[in-house]
Amino acid sequence: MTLFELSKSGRIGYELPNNNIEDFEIEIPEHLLRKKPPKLPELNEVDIVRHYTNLASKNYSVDVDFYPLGSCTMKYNPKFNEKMASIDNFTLIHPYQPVETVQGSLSLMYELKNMLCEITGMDDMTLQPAAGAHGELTGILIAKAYHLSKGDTKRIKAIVPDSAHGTNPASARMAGFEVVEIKSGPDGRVDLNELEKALGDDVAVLMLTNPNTLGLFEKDIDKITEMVHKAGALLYYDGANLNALLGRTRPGDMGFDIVHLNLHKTFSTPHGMGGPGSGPVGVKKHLAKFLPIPEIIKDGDVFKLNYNKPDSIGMVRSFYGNFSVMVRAYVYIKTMGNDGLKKVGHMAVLNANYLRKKVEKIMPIAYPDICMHEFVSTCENLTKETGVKALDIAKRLLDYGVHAPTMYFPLIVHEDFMIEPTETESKDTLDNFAEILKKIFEEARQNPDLVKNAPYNTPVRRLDDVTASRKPIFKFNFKGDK
Amino acid sequence: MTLFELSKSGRIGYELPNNNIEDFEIEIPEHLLRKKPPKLPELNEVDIVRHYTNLASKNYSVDVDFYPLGSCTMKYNPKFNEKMASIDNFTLIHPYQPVETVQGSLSLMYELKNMLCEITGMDDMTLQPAAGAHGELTGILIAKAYHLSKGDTKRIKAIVPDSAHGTNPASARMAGFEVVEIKSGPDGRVDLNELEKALGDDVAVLMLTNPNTLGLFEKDIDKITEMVHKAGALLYYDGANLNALLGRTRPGDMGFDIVHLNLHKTFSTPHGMGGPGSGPVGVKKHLAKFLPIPEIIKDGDVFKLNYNKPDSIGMVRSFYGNFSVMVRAYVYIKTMGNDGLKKVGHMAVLNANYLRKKVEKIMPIAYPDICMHEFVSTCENLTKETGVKALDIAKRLLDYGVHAPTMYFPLIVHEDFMIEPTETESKDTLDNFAEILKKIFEEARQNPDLVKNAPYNTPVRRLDDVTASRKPIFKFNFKGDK
Amino acid sequence: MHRYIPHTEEEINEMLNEIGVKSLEDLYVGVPKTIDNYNFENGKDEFTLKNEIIKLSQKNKIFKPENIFMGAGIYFHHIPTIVEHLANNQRFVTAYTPYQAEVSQGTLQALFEYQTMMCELTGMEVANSSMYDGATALAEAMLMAVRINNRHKILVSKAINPEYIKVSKTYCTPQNIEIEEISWTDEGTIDLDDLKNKIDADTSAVVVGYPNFFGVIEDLKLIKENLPEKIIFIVVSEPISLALLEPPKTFGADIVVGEGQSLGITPNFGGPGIGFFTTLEKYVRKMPGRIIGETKDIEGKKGYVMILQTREQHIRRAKATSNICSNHALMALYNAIYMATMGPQGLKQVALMSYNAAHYLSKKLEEKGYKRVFSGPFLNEFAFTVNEKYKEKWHELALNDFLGPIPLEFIYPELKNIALACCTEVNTKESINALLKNF
Amino acid sequence: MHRYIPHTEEEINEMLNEIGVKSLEDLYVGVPKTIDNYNFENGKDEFTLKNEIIKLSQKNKIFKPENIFMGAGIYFHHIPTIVEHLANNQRFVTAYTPYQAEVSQGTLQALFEYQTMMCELTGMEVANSSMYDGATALAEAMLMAVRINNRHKILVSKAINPEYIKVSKTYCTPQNIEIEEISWTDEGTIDLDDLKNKIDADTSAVVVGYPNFFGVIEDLKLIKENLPEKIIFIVVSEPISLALLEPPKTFGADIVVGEGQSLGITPNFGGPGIGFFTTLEKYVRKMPGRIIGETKDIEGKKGYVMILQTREQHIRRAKATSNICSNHALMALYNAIYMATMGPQGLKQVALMSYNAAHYLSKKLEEKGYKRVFSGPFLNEFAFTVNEKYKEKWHELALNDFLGPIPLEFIYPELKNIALACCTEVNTKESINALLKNF
Ligand SMILES: Cc1ncc(COP(=O)(O)O)c(C=O)c1O
Ligand SMILES: Cc1ncc(COP(=O)(O)O)c(C=O)c1O
Repeated sequence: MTLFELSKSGRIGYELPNNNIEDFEIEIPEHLLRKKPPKLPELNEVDIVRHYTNLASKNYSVDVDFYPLGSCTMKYNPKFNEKMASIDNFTLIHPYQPVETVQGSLSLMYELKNMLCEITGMDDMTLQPAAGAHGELTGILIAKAYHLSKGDTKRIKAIVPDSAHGTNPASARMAGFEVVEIKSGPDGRVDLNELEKALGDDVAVLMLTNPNTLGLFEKDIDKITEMVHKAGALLYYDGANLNALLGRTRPGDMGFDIVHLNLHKTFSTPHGMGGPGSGPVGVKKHLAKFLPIPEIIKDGDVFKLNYNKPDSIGMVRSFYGNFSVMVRAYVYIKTMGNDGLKKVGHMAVLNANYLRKKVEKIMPIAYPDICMHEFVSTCENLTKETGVKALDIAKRLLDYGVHAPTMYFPLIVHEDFMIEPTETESKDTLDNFAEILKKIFEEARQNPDLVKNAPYNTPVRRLDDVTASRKPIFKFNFKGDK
Repeated sequence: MTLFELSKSGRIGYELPNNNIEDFEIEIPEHLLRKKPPKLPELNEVDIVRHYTNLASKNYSVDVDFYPLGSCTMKYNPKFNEKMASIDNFTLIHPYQPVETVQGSLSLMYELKNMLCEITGMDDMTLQPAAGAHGELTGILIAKAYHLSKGDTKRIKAIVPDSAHGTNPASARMAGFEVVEIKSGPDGRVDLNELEKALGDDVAVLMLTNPNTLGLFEKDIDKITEMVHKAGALLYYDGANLNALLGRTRPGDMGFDIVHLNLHKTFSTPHGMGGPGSGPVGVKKHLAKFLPIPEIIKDGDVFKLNYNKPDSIGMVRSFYGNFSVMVRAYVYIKTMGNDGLKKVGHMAVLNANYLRKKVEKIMPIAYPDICMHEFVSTCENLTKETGVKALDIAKRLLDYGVHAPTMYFPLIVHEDFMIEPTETESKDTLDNFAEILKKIFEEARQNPDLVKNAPYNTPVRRLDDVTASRKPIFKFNFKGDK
Repeated sequence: MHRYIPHTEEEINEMLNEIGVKSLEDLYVGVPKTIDNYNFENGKDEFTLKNEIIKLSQKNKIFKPENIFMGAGIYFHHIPTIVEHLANNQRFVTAYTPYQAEVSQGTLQALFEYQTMMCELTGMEVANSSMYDGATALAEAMLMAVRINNRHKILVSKAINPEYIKVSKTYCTPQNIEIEEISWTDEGTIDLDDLKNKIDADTSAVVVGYPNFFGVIEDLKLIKENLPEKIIFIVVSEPISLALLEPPKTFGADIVVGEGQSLGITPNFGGPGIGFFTTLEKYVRKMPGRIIGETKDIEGKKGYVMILQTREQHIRRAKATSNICSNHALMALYNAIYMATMGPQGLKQVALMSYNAAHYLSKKLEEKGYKRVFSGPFLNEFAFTVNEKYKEKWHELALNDFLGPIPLEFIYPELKNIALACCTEVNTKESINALLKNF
Repeated sequence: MHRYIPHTEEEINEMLNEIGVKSLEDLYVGVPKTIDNYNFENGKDEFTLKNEIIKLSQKNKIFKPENIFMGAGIYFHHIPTIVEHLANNQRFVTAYTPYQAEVSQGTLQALFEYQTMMCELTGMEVANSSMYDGATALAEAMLMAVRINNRHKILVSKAINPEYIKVSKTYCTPQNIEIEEISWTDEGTIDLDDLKNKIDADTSAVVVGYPNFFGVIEDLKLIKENLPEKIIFIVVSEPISLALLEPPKTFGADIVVGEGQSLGITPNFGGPGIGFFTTLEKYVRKMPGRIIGETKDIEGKKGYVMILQTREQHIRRAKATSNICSNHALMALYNAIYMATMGPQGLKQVALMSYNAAHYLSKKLEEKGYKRVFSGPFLNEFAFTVNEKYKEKWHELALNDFLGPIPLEFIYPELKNIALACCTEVNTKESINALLKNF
């Protein structure tokens, strides 16, 4: 049932304080005054509590079980971070408060920025972007500003490998670039010849994810850096997969000029059903002046906001970013520390390789190589043999109580699963997942329809998303509405 | 899976601070030092989070849906109360702190006590008892002390109606009384003749629940009071059903000498899977000196604990009672206030009578009279007709997503349901419950086995509690244990 | 051993064995080792860290809600306890984007209900399930307008939130979309003459606030009457005010966007809040962001899924309507629970109480000789003249536990000696009187 | 209309109609109307009340955990965040006693696991799923002893928590069970001669602390050796100490009870904590309180139910083993989550750190000339002599943010100029040194 069906005219769920102020005449022109109240539901507190308690139970989440969604780094979200982020002295702060009353927040952001610079090997950073894609846009705008600042107006292209996440080309496009997609080599990595062909004095930036979305490290990164820089372009690092490199190497050390991070991946802040996240952008020294305003600076012992950056690309969102998300990431980094973060990277890679070995016995790995934090496998053979597709297997996994991996991405592999276990999962969990997968493959061979009609044990059976998009229903249809 | 099966040797879920203190030699005699560590589970934080998240999902609760458990007053437990009760300044207080550092707690308790006195019409009160039964014991000990203080040693009996809750006779017994059970009259109320017969100079107290466990008001209460007092005995009020009388009358006004309350019923504090509750005991002036120590007194503007009560029955538990539960009840009373509490009583009675009318169409009401906050119905006819018992219907209710009412209590009705909707449930909820009940009765007639084998949609199917008690398994059986 | 990482030494060895390598090092073939240690401390335990972080947080100062008279885009309203209580359910919080709809009905239904309520408030036909904030929602609205009519100039009332204009410029400039600002009148409303002058054949959209940044209620009817056909009418609104104001749809708005923080979200030092985005069905395929739609499962049971994903970056890549991927779904849940709790009456009462409080403050200030800067009708925010010293006074006020009206010079350097006051339902007569003692 | 009461006027009328009465008044046939109004205020909204209650709470003073040196039955240990986080799940909190086992497996399994862990800690064979507190657990243990051997005298070490003795007397006296106290020796342990003297044919049980109220570790082996057969050996223990101490079962304890607050529960001004109760299988039918057992459903799937209910009041009524009905189940959940989080190593580390801190404090006090009162081995609490002024000093310490060792005179009027100090793992060397400056 929806809130709207539960609603009963006259029921209330709130009570407001009495401000002891008389009613003033409403001096708003009649035609601007609302005639029909919005059809918000009218509910008692208990109705609302039950509605959302029951909705929550219909959700799979990291706190329920394994969530091996490749590229999303669904690691455990520590509750301690949640608790710290909910401290009143953090949440009840207006962004325009006098600067002397927000030193706690500014200090935290300043320190977080520095720690993230250290982790990425970059020189300066903005915390303003609200998500990974937002960080990409910010980073690419910086690249654009950089070239324009040198009077170089002909660099209208951004190169993106075909294995890249969709946000990469989309962000480059939003920044006004023409997107050049280059084909990956047979080893799943950047094909240096293709890159060479694409590079030229009209190229502003190469956007790279390293390890890439196949979970493979770009071994030729030094060469790539050299080529890109030689061509006068900048190298952009999509940090979605940074987890793999913690404690080993840093984008800055590999020669990247611009980096975005996903605090909601690598730094354990929860995904919140799809957000809010936080997508800080780090740059090398020569690009620092292009970072968004305001920047947080330390003046003696005092933290300040500096809006005076004439070369800045401007603001990419209001205020300073998703502060509450930053608190979580800050607490996480402090909790893990130098020793812990190193361990994170190593165990993430260990887990992925271990699971790769297990999955390999069930279906082929798209690029059978030692992987980093994730790997991509494909059930194409099974599909040909039985008609059972990756989607069907995904749905059947739900029946067994685990979340499905990412599917149909990267686009260069067919009927694929992108599997990222993260470091917070135990060997038992991985073993169990492989067992289930194996069982489903057996089912697919013995009784393909069983798998094709999955799921069975979920709050709803398989949903019709084709009709949903063809004849879209965008909102609740109140009786009496046409 | 249990925690113990999830456990992996060497895994940890904690980290402790460093207190910078050197290791001292353990000066405990060798034979008193533990040899084998306790087999507590060894888990990572995420394991624990998932374990309890999934366990919680297997629980029905007030926040999930309707919980018409008669005699238990399963009303909505406001979240605001929870929030207030969790304020650090309430929870992080040691009971032995200097009294000047606990004025907040003492002041709250003092005010709560006064409000409860006002609600019950009593003169003084203790907040020390931890639950209803604990309050009963306290109250009955006060009755005992009262008689003994008058040198009256022959009052060795406590009278309890046969409709009483099991705790009544059990508490009386614990206080050293001989329990005399009197049969209810044909109208489900105290039979004055039976009472007359039982009364005598060996009777210390009559324990009464009013409205009684059939949801019926003891209309002859004035007469009863007179008889009991005339016989030199005291009148004890089991406050489990006080909800019904809010805004209408008070046990004190009816002549009761001693009252216990269940803050976890009438005053909305959650039941916590069976506790903690709180069972304050109020008395009339002449009994105040027998109340447990310490009492909270106000001396000018300062609140103090007074242990100097020579006639007190002593302490019934350590410290001052379940303070966190008191905070919730305090916040509830403040939230409802005079106007709100009156409404609570009225709507509780309205709901019960409305649902009674609906249920009446499905099965007989044991004592078909206007009821107070609850009523008792019986499916005895259906059982005779189909073999389907109250228990079966209860289990089938679970399949339809509502909790079963109390069953097989009071003992004087067979195959019965004691149904208490409380005031926080809406007409829709009651209508829906009646619909479901009707459907189950139809099912029972058409396909009794369907109902007898219920439930089907619950985390487990019907459990074998007979074997469980016959061959009890008290704890997890670790491999290697015998 | 770490409480967030389960691996025992024994397991690590077993796993390396299974992989067929000798050491963790062997997993890094071709990956340069460029760091040994980060230059920060090792990890800390909860107890120690908690002390540190609480100490840090105490370097912030929080104000009693009744003593806060600052709005300017972020508002202190009363948030019923159940909003955070329910939204903090970790089965919402630790879920990802609902890619597997069958195990995400909680997320999907909650967002579908959110969309419905945003449509009800704005009067519009479609809402997406969130944007990052009000500013990026507006920027995306502009890009959408350009997609619709393929013109490249946007006229923006200068009286909307200046941060929104800044962000819009960051988004639009790289795509060669020109943003031109329209000045305000003495009433604090958009200057219609200026607007008419600037409209030309390449004008894609016109943006106004409702109420605008100064709290003034623009006459959307009048503005719309002055817009040639095909121009996309974008309204930036504040959702609580829509409980009192006629929805923009009535006046022909094409896109209504804004910041949803006031609907049950704490200020959070500016983020996360949420951007809401609503429009007309005919434009839906040009719309950015995720949309949840109703559908059925194979047994005919109602359910919800993400729809029209072909607009989105993971499918459309460079041709997507936007690059947005992660959005602010959890904040939409806060909004939804807040709206469900307040209902139509509650929301209206909030708006009215805020109105009354602001008008009481304004009246009292006028009695003391302070002047309102704009004469147009206002809801719960208004600008008034202050003297030169107010900028310092404002800091003093903070020492005295008041978050006073903000000196507008911080935001519009050209607006000297003007402060913007804000009241909500939590300001009382007493707190207003106490504030007034400082004026 | 009220946010906790759903009825609209219209519904009330519909419902009265269905019942067949005209007014609410008609539902109160025969129920006297004796009040019109309670003499307190009408209800208040959340915002107003929250302010009031926070203000009230601030009349309490909380201390930094590291500055707390008071135990005496209630302890400040570090509580990992997940304990409260998980136990506050409202699907636990708002559930009742698991009468419908099929929809209460969360409760039942959690309690079954709790029982298992309490058995592990104490070494005993059965644990119930909770009592109100340590004191009532002991009182019930005495009643149980009497049920077992039908004798009527209980000998109690005077060195156990005095509140427990008081409560036990309240419980036992009405049943004509005599409680006699056994004095302590200079070591702070039970006086075996006194004990032996007092044991007679009507002695039902002997009760000792392990560690006792003064923190001294009694030699259970020695005591047991002095107990004639049939006497029930009751040990009152502190669960965290059992991570370090040999479980009482080893020494022949028949019943082990105590307060479980130290296992993950905040002090709560003394309540709720939880009483734990463990014994041997052979006595289980004499045991009070609820017990959860493992079983199977009709499909053979493992599950949990309440067992041996025929001992309980709702079935046995006057003949029940106890009147206890509601218990402290939710606190058992706190205990369980805490133990699951700490594990065997963590719990031991807590005990050791507490040991070290207390011994450090004791050593330093001795260096300053203070004397320990008892010479027996202690764990994390110890009594030491103070001067006359300490009672006032203790209040001063509170002003200086220290909750100092408690003057024992408050508890044992006969123990003048003695204080009881307590350390846990959260006291640091720095905080101890800071405390010492006051001595
Ligand atoms: C490789 C990669 N890049 C970028 C993104 C976009 O990040 P966000 O969703 O935070 O905008 C993602 C998200 O899944 C990703 O996997
Ligand atoms: C009528 C009645 N009396 C007493 C009690 C005992 O209360 P408690 O469970 O709090 O001990 C109950 C509990 O169900 C009850 O219903």
